Amino acid sequence: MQTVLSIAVDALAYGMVLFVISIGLSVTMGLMRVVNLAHGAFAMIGGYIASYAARDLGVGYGVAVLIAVFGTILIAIPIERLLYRRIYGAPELTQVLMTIGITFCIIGIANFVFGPTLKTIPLPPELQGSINLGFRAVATHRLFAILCGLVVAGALWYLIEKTAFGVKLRASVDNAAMAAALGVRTQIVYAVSFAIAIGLAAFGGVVGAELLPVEPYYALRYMVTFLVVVSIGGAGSIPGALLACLLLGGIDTTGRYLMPEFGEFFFYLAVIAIVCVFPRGLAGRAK
Amino acid sequence: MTSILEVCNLKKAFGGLAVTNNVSLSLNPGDRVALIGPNGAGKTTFVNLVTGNLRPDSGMVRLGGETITGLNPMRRVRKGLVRSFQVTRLFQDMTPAEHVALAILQRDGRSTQMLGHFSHMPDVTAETGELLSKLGLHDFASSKVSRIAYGQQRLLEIAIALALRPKVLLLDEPAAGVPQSDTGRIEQALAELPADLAVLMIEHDMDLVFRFARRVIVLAAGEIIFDGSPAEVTKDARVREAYLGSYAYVSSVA
Amino acid sequence: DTIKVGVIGPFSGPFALQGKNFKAGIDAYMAMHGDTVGDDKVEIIYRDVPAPDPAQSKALAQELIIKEGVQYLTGFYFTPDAMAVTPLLTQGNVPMVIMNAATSAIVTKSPFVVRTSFTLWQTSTPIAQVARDKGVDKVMSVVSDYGPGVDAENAFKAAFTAAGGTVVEAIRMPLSTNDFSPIMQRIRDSGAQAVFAFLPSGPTTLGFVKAYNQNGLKEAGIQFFAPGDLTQESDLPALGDTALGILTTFHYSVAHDSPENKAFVEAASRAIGNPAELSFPAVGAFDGMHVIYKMIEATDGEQDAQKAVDAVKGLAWESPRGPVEIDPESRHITENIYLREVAKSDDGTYYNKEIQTFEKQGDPGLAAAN
Amino acid sequence: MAALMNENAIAGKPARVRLAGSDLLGVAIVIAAAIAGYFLFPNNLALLTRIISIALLVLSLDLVTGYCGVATLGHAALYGAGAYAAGMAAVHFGITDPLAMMAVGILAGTAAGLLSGVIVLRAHGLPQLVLSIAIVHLFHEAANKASSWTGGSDGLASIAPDPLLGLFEFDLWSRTAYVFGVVLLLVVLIVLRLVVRSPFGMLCRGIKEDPIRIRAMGASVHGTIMRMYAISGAVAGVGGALNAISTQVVGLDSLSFTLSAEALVMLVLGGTGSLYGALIGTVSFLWFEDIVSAANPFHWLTIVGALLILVVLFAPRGLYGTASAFLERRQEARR
Amino acid sequence: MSAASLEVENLSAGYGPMRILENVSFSVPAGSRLAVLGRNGMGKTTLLATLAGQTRRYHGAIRIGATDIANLQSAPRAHCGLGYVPQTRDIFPTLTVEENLFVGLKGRPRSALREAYDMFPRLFERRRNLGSQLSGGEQQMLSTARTILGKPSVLLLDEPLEGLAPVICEELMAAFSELAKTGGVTIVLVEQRIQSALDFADAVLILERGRVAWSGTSGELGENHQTVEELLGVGGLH
Ligand SMILES: Nc1ncnc2c1ncn2[C@@H]1O[C@H](COP(=O)(O)OP(=O)(O)OP(=O)(O)O)[C@@H](O)[C@H]1O
Ligand SMILES: Nc1ncnc2c1ncn2[C@@H]1O[C@H](COP(=O)(O)OP(=O)(O)OP(=O)(O)O)[C@@H](O)[C@H]1O
Ligand SMILES: [Mg+2]
Ligand SMILES: [Mg+2]
Repeated sequence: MQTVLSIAVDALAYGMVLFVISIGLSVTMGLMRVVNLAHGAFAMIGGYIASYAARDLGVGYGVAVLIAVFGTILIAIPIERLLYRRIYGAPELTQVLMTIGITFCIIGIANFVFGPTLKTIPLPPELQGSINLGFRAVATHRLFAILCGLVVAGALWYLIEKTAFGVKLRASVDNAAMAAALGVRTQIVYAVSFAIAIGLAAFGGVVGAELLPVEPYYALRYMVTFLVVVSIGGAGSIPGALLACLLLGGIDTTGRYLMPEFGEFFFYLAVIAIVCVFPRGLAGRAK
Repeated sequence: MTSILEVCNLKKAFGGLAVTNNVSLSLNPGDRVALIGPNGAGKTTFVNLVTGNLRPDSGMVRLGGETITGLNPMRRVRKGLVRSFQVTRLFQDMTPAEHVALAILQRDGRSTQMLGHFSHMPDVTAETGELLSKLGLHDFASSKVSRIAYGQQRLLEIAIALALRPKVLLLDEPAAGVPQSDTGRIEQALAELPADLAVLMIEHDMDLVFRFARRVIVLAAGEIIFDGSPAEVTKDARVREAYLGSYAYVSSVA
Repeated sequence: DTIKVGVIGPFSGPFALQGKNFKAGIDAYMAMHGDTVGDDKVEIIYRDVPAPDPAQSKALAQELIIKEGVQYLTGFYFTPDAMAVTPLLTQGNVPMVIMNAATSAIVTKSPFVVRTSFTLWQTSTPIAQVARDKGVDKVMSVVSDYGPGVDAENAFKAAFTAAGGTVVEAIRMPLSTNDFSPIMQRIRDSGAQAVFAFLPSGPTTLGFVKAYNQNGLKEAGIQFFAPGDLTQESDLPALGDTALGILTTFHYSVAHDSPENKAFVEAASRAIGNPAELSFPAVGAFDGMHVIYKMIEATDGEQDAQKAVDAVKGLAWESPRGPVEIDPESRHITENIYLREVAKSDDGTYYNKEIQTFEKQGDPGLAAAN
Repeated sequence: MAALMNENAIAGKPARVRLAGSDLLGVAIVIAAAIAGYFLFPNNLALLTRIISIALLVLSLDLVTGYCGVATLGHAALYGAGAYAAGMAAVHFGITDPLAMMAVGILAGTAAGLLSGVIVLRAHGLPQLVLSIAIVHLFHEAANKASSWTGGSDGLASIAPDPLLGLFEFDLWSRTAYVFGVVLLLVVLIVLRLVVRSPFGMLCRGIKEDPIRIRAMGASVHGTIMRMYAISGAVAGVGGALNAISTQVVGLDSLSFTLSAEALVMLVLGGTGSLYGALIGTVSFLWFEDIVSAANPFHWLTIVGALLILVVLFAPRGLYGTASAFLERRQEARR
Repeated sequence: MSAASLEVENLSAGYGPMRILENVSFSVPAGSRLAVLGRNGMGKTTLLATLAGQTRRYHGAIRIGATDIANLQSAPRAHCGLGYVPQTRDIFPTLTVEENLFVGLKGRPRSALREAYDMFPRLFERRRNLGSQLSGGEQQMLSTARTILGKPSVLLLDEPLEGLAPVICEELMAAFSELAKTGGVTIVLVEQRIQSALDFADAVLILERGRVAWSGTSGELGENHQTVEELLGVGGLH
């Protein structure tokens, strides 16, 4: 029993961290229909900025998070205007090529500027250490990540499903020309959603840095993880992504506990099984 | 005469909405039937159920005496049950000639042949040319579909269906988007169909319906409310109210 | 004449840090000893294999030999990359000096292979004795599931069992593991008094060490033993306090106290730019260059692989890591292995403090394989 | 008479000549390039052989992605299967004749292709992509685990192929390997040209655009794609076996996600849906990579990234795709 | 929106390098109705799409009232009072019916959705369904309703009767007439059924290969059987 509980706690924590980091990608992929393989690169930029702010400028954790989110958005704006704007609505493979190119460039630049070593983001005292749940200890920052995940999920769901902006965004994605003909300023809608997605990436990069540490290769190292999580959930679906993260987190954690040597098999077999049962992802948007 | 297509008690509901509600009908070889009815009455759904693109909740479909309810769309096509689409589904990067040739090759079971090119197969090119000419698409035979107007694409849809040499042909609004000047071509193509082919056509263009059909079926809210001759249908009060409006009046004075 | 030396290593991609250390070691050596040997000028040509890719490595080696006309091949961070090149050596008449790749068997693949780094067997064997000395009877072994991990596990198991302990459980985790909490739980449940771990340096090490602390294993008194890859100097700033007290055995600590090392660290730090990035591959490269210089000397700049290799068999010198010697039999380096503990210096930086020396360690791996 | 004219216009007499002509031209260019490569870069034949081997992988990927519209990031599974099968045949079963190793590679590639096909066809779009990723990871893990057979992460070494046809040694300069590779590539290319122009190829292109339409024509989408996957597997198997024979080592990288992704990048770079695009993409990517990584082994990734971005901006349909579209438009304008 | 005329001068446009429209000029006074006729592929859709800002325009002026909108993009044109119902309907497939309509509101209060539902009760029944789940005719209704909700002063209709039941067609034509007469909306209608078009419009424009081949009042065209025969390929109107 204790083991089960313990696994459950680990799974929840791991799943939520995955969620926080990859949900921005769900927005770009599912709602903007851009296969943004550079998502991890932006998360990494967020991590670097936060690390720099907290370590070298000595600001507090909260401020560092804010600087990271807005700093990353600021960096992303010209990239959106010059590059991403050209691939909205382009074939997926073209998007793959462009965003991989962007990822390579960002990796190279990060390597050059920050060097190849790991960068950490010092946690505030409140988030350091562990909390004892009685049957075991859990790192405080993981509970914090769980909380962040829930808040982000709720806010994003509301924004996309319930607000006028959300409707316009989804309309623009379905058919940009028609949305424009109906008076939707699609470029602005796209730019704003892109900024939101990038902000989320940066936020995830910072909050998740304890688990996925920041280094130049971050951008590619976790690309598959993000892609898998988002696609299994059904791109564009917030509840789907949440469910997928918890499910995959659970499978991964259980697999690693029960038979770590076959962890990878476990995980990918489960992925295949899930996709076979839900070929559009857990909560895929109908086309 | 034994019926070629038989549909018994077909039912389909989306959520709570019964879109096809216990529909039964049968077509005989050589039939020319128009299926009309208000928007959202379930006509397209009916066709989808018959062709296997949708799974019925209950009911049965028989083709030439053989039950095909469990077959997938592909197998039904191979057995001679062919449809056209209400909204064109064409390959934007291919030419009309390629579309038709592909259909012909598939019909003859040669589409998985891995050698040769259709342009080197005289029988295929001849038949392709003939079909395209019949539908007035000859001039566009080798332009990409993305470059030809919608009306022409509609004609191509029909050409593909015909190339498959069906036993039963289900046409979903074949004339939608085809200008009046060209509906003649469709009519002509339909008129030249083999006499033993059964055709069921969904259409909102009443002029076409009345020129084409020898039997009219009216579907409303998922149920057949009328099945009879074209002459009678204009007189049916329910049909007039639900669907035809003043059309019946206009055409009877015209 | 110009003598060209081809270096194959990971200079970009996930292991760029290690490649950077290669270059730092080479640059340091050449800064200290000049770029000429006798009348010959030494020129270094770098080729990048970002991740293990034997085909690419072989193609590059071939290009270096045939097109660039290199007389020496060196570098090689990964075992498969080195293995792929060994068949070329005889035909190309080129010796190969391995600066890192740590699987024992490589030296047997060609008589022209010399290694100046270490093997996992070499570094993981002594820690078993250390664990026994600390009174540990039951250990759980946790390694990454790839060549070096498997070597580390086997070496430790062999030595620990030989010393009378039991390895209660040995698990191999996929390289891609990010979340180590479940593993920590496993370790707790196994009832072991200590954990022996091997992971490649970088993000996974950080995650593992953090998980060890945060899941309360440290508090529970479960000790942590590992070969030195786990506390590689370049990772120490990120590991921070969590690494304090971890015991590792390794052939080199940047903090090794000797004049040779002081000079090396100074030169290598200058070469690498950021001293915090300096770690063990640099010393492998530094000594590798030493061997190559000796080879050039012995052959007088002529291309003669046999003569070159023969000349360094039994070569002994004082390396920054301590006294070393090329074993004439295996052509692998014999060196001291040190027990180290992660400590915090007065200026707040972390370092590997050497607390015990196991002298003149050869490679037990080759013997184990036979 | 009218019927005859029709026929000509459809079949397009000039078009027919042009097609056949362009095919001959294409093959001739490949041969010329291969010969030029041999004499211009005699010291780089290992690299060129590697390019050919990867080109076979990219061609094979083009078959399913470019012609059938199957999104996959796991195609290296097929390539690696070919490489490992050929390698293991040599190391464990003493099958060291290069042609026999090649045959083993082709068989294994085909088998891996069929297996991947069965799994990948269970979904579409992104989930399909994920399935393919899962497959390549499973293959990778399996090869890692079965280290007594595959050498695990140390790689399968000591593959020692016999001289080709009993005459030509695989030498340091890779001359034999290169010529062997060129011949294989040409054979594969000619066969594939025939296949993609055939009715079967047309069917595949149709599937790529609209599978529902194809079903409504009575053709089997799955059956067709499975066939293509088998062919694709065979081609990838050729590439993998060539890799095993020429480098004499097989590493886990040949079964990796990275290689799969790189192959996709090369394909898109060249242009999907035309075999020449695959060739041009591979050659230009690997050649460019070789040059910049030699020029600056430390920061070349940035330059490659920039190249990819530039290609998307200025040649959105890939190098070959954009060039041929441009030529087509010029031709149209002239008419 | 107040009433506004539509004036087009020397408009040339096409797709990429493919020129389809050549020097098209016409004007529609505020509140009046123009029918655009022509055979298949003659450029009717291209004309409307160009007015709506969706194809490439080479040169020419487009004025709504006194404002030249030719250099504006689609969205600002919509805000200048242009409403466009495309031939392909262009429903947002992943949005519900209600959300589809919402996009057309152009900032009007949500309560205005009632207008659409009053016009097409069928849409009200299906308001929670996704756009992709609608029947062909329902999509047509939705497309028209969505544009009308934005209260355009110039309305471009590309075969709006396509796929609709005869009863609905009648009602819809009546509704369009009503919009023009009482709302002062200027309407440009592309329609295949010539008779319906003539009954509805004040003026007619016939396109032939992208050029204006004939223009005049619908009365004139009704008399002129030869032109109809020649340009539209249809004999005997009733
Ligand atoms: N997948 C679905 N989910 C929910 N409702 C659906 C679905 N498909 C169709 N419907 C509904 O079923 C009804 C019948 O649709 P169908 O397409 O059969 O109508 P139709 O008779 O062809 O109409 P039209 O003449 O307008 O084409 C419509 O109201 C439609 O909204
Ligand atoms: N996207 C496109 N790209 C290139 N050419 C096109 C495109 N769309 C249409 N065309 C061409 O433009 C011409 C005019 O087409 P358009 O759709 O405007 O005709 P239309 O008069 O509306 O015809 P219909 O009665 O069929 O609706 C046609 O010859 C067509 O081939
Ligand atoms: Mg319908
Ligand atoms: Mg049109």
